[in-house]
Amino acid sequence: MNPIGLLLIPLLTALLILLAGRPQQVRWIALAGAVLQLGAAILLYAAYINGDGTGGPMRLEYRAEWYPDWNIGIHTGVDGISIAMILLTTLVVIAGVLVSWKMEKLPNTFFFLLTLLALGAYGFFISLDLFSMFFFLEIAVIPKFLLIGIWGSGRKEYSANKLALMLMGASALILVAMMAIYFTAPVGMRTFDMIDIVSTGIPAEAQRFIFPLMFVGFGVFTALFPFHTWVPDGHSSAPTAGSMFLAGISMKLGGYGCLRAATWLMPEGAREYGTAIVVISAVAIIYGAFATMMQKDLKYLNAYSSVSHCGFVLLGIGLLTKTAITGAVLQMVSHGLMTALFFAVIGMIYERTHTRQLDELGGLMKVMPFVSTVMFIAGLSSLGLPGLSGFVAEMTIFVGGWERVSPVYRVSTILAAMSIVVTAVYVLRAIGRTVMGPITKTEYLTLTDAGWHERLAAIVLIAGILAMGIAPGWIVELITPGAQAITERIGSLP
Amino acid sequence: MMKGETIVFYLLAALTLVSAAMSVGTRRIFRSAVFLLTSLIGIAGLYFWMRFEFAAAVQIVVYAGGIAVLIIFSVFLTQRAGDDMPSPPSLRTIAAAGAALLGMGLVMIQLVNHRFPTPAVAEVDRSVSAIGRRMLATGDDGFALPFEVVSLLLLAAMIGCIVIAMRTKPNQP
Amino acid sequence: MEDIMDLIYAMRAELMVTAILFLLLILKLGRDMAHDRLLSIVQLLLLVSAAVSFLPETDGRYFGGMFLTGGLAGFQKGVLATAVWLISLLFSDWLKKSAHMTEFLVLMLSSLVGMYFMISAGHLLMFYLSLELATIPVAAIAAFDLGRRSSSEGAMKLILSSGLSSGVPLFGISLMYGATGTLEFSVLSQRLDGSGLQITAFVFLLSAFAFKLSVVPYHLWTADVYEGSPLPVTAYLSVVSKGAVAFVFTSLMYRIFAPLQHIWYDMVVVLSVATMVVGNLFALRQDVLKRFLAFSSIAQMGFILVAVSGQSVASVASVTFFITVYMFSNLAAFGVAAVLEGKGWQRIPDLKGLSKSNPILAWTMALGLFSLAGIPPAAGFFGKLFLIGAGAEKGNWVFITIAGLNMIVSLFYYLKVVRAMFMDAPGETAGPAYVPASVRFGLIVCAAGIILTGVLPWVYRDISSLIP
Amino acid sequence: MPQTALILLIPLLPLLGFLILGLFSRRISGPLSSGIATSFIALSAGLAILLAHGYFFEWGSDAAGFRQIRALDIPWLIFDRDLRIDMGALVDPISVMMLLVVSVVSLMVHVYSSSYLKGEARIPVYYAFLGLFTFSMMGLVLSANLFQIYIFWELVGVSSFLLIGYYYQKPSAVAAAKKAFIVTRFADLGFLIGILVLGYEARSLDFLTLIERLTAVDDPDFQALIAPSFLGCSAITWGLALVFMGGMGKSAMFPLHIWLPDAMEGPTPVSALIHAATMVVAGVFLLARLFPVYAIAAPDILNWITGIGVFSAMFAAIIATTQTDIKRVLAYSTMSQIGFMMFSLGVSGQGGEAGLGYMASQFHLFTHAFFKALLFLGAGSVIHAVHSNEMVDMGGLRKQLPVTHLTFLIACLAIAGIPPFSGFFSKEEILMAASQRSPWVFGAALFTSGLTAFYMFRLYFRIFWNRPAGEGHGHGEGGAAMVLPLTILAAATVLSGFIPFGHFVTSDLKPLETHLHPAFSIAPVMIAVLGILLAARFHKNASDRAERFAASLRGLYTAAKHRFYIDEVYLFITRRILFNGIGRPAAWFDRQVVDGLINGAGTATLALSHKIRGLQSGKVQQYALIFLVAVILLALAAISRWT
Amino acid sequence: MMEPGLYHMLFIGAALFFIGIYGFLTRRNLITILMSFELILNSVCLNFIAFNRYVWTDKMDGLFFTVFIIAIAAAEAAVAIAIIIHLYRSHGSIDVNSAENLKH
Repeated sequence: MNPIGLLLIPLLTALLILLAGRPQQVRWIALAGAVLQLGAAILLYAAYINGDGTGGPMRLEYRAEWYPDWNIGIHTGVDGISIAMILLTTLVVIAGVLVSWKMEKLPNTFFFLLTLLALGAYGFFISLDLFSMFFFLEIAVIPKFLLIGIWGSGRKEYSANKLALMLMGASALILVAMMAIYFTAPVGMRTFDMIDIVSTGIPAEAQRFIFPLMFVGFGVFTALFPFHTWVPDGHSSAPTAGSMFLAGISMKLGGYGCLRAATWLMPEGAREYGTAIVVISAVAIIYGAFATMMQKDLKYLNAYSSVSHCGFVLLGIGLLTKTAITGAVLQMVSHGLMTALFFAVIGMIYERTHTRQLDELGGLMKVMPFVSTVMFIAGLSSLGLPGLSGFVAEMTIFVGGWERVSPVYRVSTILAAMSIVVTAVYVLRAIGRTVMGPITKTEYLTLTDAGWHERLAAIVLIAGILAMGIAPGWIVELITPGAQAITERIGSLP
Repeated sequence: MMKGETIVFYLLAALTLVSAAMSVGTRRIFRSAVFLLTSLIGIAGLYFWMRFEFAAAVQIVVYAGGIAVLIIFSVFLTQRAGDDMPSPPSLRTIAAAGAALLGMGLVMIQLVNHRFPTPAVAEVDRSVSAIGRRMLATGDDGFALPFEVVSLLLLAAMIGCIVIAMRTKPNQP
Repeated sequence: MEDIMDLIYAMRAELMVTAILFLLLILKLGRDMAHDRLLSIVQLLLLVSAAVSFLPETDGRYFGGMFLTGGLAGFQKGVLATAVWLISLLFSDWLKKSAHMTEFLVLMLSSLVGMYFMISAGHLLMFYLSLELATIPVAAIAAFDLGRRSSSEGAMKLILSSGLSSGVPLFGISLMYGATGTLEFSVLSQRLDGSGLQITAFVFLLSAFAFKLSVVPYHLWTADVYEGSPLPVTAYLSVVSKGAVAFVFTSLMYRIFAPLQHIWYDMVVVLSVATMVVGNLFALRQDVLKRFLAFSSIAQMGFILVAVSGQSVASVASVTFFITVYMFSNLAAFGVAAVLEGKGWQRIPDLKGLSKSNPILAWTMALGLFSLAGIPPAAGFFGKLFLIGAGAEKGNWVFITIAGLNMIVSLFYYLKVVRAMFMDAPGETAGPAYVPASVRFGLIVCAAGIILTGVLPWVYRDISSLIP
Repeated sequence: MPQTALILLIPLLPLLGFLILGLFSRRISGPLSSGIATSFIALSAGLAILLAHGYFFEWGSDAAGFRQIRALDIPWLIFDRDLRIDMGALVDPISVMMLLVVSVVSLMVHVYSSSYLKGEARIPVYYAFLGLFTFSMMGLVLSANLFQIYIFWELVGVSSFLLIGYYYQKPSAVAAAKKAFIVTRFADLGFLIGILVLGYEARSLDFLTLIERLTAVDDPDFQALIAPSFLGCSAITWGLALVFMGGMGKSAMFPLHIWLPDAMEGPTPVSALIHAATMVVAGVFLLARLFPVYAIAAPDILNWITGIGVFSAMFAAIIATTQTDIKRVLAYSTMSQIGFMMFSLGVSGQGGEAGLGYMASQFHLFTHAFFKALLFLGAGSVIHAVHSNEMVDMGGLRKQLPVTHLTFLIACLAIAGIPPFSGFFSKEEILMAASQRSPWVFGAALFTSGLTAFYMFRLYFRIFWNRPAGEGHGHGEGGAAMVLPLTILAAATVLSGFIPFGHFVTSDLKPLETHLHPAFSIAPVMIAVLGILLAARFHKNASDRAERFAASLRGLYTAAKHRFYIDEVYLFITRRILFNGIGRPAAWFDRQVVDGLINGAGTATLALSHKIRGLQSGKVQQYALIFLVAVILLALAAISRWT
Repeated sequence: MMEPGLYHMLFIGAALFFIGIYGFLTRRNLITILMSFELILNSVCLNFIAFNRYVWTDKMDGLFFTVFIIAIAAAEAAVAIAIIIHLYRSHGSIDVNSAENLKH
């Protein structure tokens, strides 16, 4: 199976949405598209398992010319890491569509943008060419901007602006890095094709300055401290599905890029800056967790927790051991699922109570047992309860971190591990304030529990969380070869 | 011993530069126009002095006879002659003078430092008929194409002038 | 006979446009034809002429080297013709209502011919004449909003500024002539040795391009003139005029002034940075749509200079490609602005809620702006990337990073417009605007151009195959 | 292997119950759910008894002693070639013994709850949580892998959270649940890091391999392992200390005990199961599981464990004498008893006679489970009858609640260490082990057991004797479902002391012959009797003797009543330091400084844009001037650079 | 004094150019600005003729350039004057300061 096939489904879905007239049709089209995407992703997974590659971890490669003058090609292929990310994306897409089922404001445009965002993500994950990767990365930016700005709440324009500008600023760094990779190669060898770049290699001198550009560029997408401030504002202003996509998909683009375009391509750079990344991420993890503790708005709370959780992704990448990188990818998948779930729940609560303030909520368990239970599950996954996805990911990173013997790494790992306590504090605080305790307002007594589409959305995500949490073997097995290919390039570590 | 030719040159040079300076310096617009005219004529004289009679003739006919007169007419049209013009802001004057002097210095230094080759070849035929032939030639050193371009430009300018300067009722948006 | 046919083919673009121009004059003199029909005829003929311009062509040298042709020149003329055709479509409403439509078209077309000659110029005299031919008629039509005071102010500023901007380079040309003894580009190139006089002459000459391209600090006329002029003139200035000069400038810098490359590289870098930064900073504050587009186009020119600094085949190719994209993108924005001006909306706050009252217009405008901002899948993304790529070849990463960062600032103000259209509530006067069929067609062409030129690689491949 | 299926079924049955009740919680009525859950757990308990019987008497031992059987090995999460979590079941004496305890007590609690909670809402949810807890606890004791035990450790914690917070509308219950989870979570952080250290040093997470590698005294690498590396201790020592920290959290050792008294907010049967009999002894179990490593690789840690155990035991006992909430008294008593188990392990050595403390600790764990569960269930009956936890609302209930009274008395005698009740036997062994090790420990233990007798009988007299608090309020016994578990547990309390425990559970898996030393027993029993008499004097009848006595100890009494202000210290640390000192500044810093800088970049750009607006003055001649100056300057710069 | 030659002519040319520039920058009347502009063009013409006369005598490039410049000057002056007159009609003044509404 050619991975490009995966792009056709969202593309067709988007076109159909544009052509369709009535909102009722649109949401069914979007849902059908999303389900087909899941089907295609599963087929791709199967094809990957059975397929063989031309050496290296990549399989199902496909190449075509695009801009031959610049040596820009369409080069797609997948390894286990991409498959994992694609599977994550499909689940979040389905849940996002379902959560937005009752969208009343401009539903056609809304679902169109959602589909476009998904398209960008798929394209990004299957790209083996820096240029097309960048292309798809950027495609996903504007839908985010519009989703927040049009359907958002609160200071939506400010947030939309900030998000778009910071992400585009990050893209500018990526762009420069990309160009630098291209032009530091000798004439005739210049290419954006990552497989070719890997085989030729980038001069170590050049990596010294390209790596930080690339890493910081993608890092901003995944909330690299101190460029994470778009995360709380963006997530809190976005509509429910928007937040889910942002946290569940968009932030993963960054992590994946850090791994694929920075670490894989520039092992020497990664070695050089690994320690700095680890220290910054460890600080960000604990700092983000403490900042989360003080949040009063549920969405801000979850957004800040994303800063902390995505710190684990960067930490895992910076540690550069196979286990830690596997953990980083696991953490991406896990965080994508659970934070999407969390945002979905927050959306359900907000839709009913019209508030997200912890102080104003309380005792929802009584009126919305389903929603509350889902919130419990999301929270427990967030605090790394075994049996749910977060545990598997975090533990893998810790074990991988401990493999680095130097005290810097050990202290950073311990620092990161300390966040599990702080996480417990804020998760329980949020849950305790919203679903537990006495009901704060009498009008809450008449609220209804989740509808079928909301239930389905939650179940899809929870299924993912459980599938990863209860039986992590298959996904670890999926990811490890990719992680190994990256660490093999890095070589032995001090 | 100064040759007569040299004296004529210096007279022409003085005429040109002084009237040019007066033209940009005087507060009376009509005088300004007249000084411009004399300066243009001085330049025509310089052309004559360099034995570029055709250029001198064109200068007199088109410039002095056409453009300068056009300008003088428009002065009449827009200004009561004899009125003093307001003086420019002094800061701008100083800045402009400074910039002009700086530029002058720059250009002159570059010109003086440059070693121009001495002409090796004999001068070409500069008779009017030769000029005319060149003007309409299409091959090497022919200027037929520029000639056509300029004619198109003149046509366009004419059309533009007519539309703009034609008195219209201001009812267009 | 063979020769004549050859010449006619080589000059087909110029001849076609001149023919249209004279046809218009004759029709005007003859009988009073309805504007409607006349405009339709012109639109059709322009389309034909654009198509004809795109026909393949071999390198040729005519009129003793004054007129050069080549595949790239043909393509560039085709782009300009397409732009003028689109202008005639998008502004058909304005044109039809104008009392002087014929004259307007004649002047615009004569300016277009000037640009054609400029592209094909092989001689400084031809260059100068065509530059004037391209400029003076535009100054005239800038004053065509006869009843509007700012129109004449804009025209005055344009004619005076362009007077100076032709006088100074002219002086440079005279010095260049003195220093090299030739006016023919091919010979000139061989005689460049970087002496002080040549540098002086070159810098003086450079100012002509810098002025036309609105490179900071030669750009100051731009916004005032854009704002004052009638919208089609603004569109013309911003797309066709800039495009033509950019074509010529890039080619000249790449080919003719290559021997001075070490000298002008730094200049171009400094000017480019200044242009991007100042253009962006000014654009940030603008409220008036035309003025906003003026500053945004200034910033765009800064990016063109990035590519120029690369001085390679890729520079020429990427600039040509970018201008093609830029034409579609900018005209999409101008086309929407024209429709809105018909409702009296000229300021960005007037656009509030446009996505609700006129969704198609809002999306077209947004597409154009995204393309200008360089966001995929709009072709502007590819355009900007290739520009930056062409400049990056020199390995001046600080410069490239500055260019990259300026993309963010520019995004800020493009998004400001998008925000007004999509996120703000409509104002009181909001309501659907009337979009004439030809405008709609023009906008569709622009939108299609914006999407397809980038995603399909053929345009760029064609261009780069045309560069010797 | 039929045993594998058997072993698997024991934890999976409660899990099945959890899944069924959890998924269909709103479709199932309360009684039905209790029926389902009870039958599952009954089956499970039956199987556990079967297993215990089989293991201890049929197939579990060979000539060398009991075998440690790895019954199951499922690769679950592979970090690395060496470090991997393979889910397994490790069957050995302690796990079988724990399975038995957990399943039996859980069954009792299930049965008891069906009556105790009658009429409450969300009964299916309650049983689901109980099922989840039972499953997790069984998983914990069966764990064959250090990481696996951590997994179930966490699951146990969350079940505890859910059950404490069962009355979720009560803010105090929510707070208690949170506190329990967070405090133990903090301890688990240490546990986790300890796992990382031990796993890294041993290159394995599997218990058997890990223990083997870390106790291989003959291996040359072993010396390197125990060589001091960080702050004067070896990595192993650090790892073991951190693992013990996890145990301290779960087992409520000072200073991580503060959650346990608050956890009494949960339903009383839950307290009986989780916070008395099973979960809280997980720390003791963990220590026992890794005991060879402690004893061989880091004996110095054992001294610390002894110290903490003794201190906690005494500290809790002192507080228990002053509390008036009966469940809190029981909670502190639990803490105190676990302290006994802890220091018993601390004074133990590995193997043979030296392992007496180990055996004693496990024995006490076993007996304590029954009599403490019994105490809680009895307290539950009392509370059920008077609708209050406070002593002042009770008194003279012995007629009203005859069965409860009797069983409660048996339990009190057991915990006080009066022969022939089970507590006597196990505590005897502990004191014996302590006396062999250090007179100080022995003395403190003796004192504490005296206190134990005192506060337990204080409780007993205040509830069942003394002056009745009110007339006719409350009802009698709670019905057969409540009486039956009391009776069964009372029977267990009486009988379990006679089990020759040393034959089954020892540190080296070989039988250890223990003997009763009547002479040695005299002192402890006398002290216990003294405590009982003192309690009887103060509390049997209404009088102000107790108050007067307390007044004479004013400072100490007040401090003890306020639990020595440990809660306040924690409150200070969390509120002032964590929230106000770190959290708030972090949130502020992020919004104001980090975000401020990024916004500031935008604002500065806009400001700059305003600053330079004068450049565009509208004056065409100024434009021309700038144009000209630019040309000249550019030319000058280029010339000066290049000629 | 020297024999007048190339440099004399070039000096006059440059001087005229910068006098023109000075006038262009300082005069406030639009028509006088235009006059200064004519001076600029004339200086260029003088340069061309001088170079043609003293340095590059083999061809007539300078002469032709001059002729074409004069033609352009005529066209440009015509359009400029038309615009100025139009401006005079709409603004009632030909002071350059009267048309400064478009700015910033």
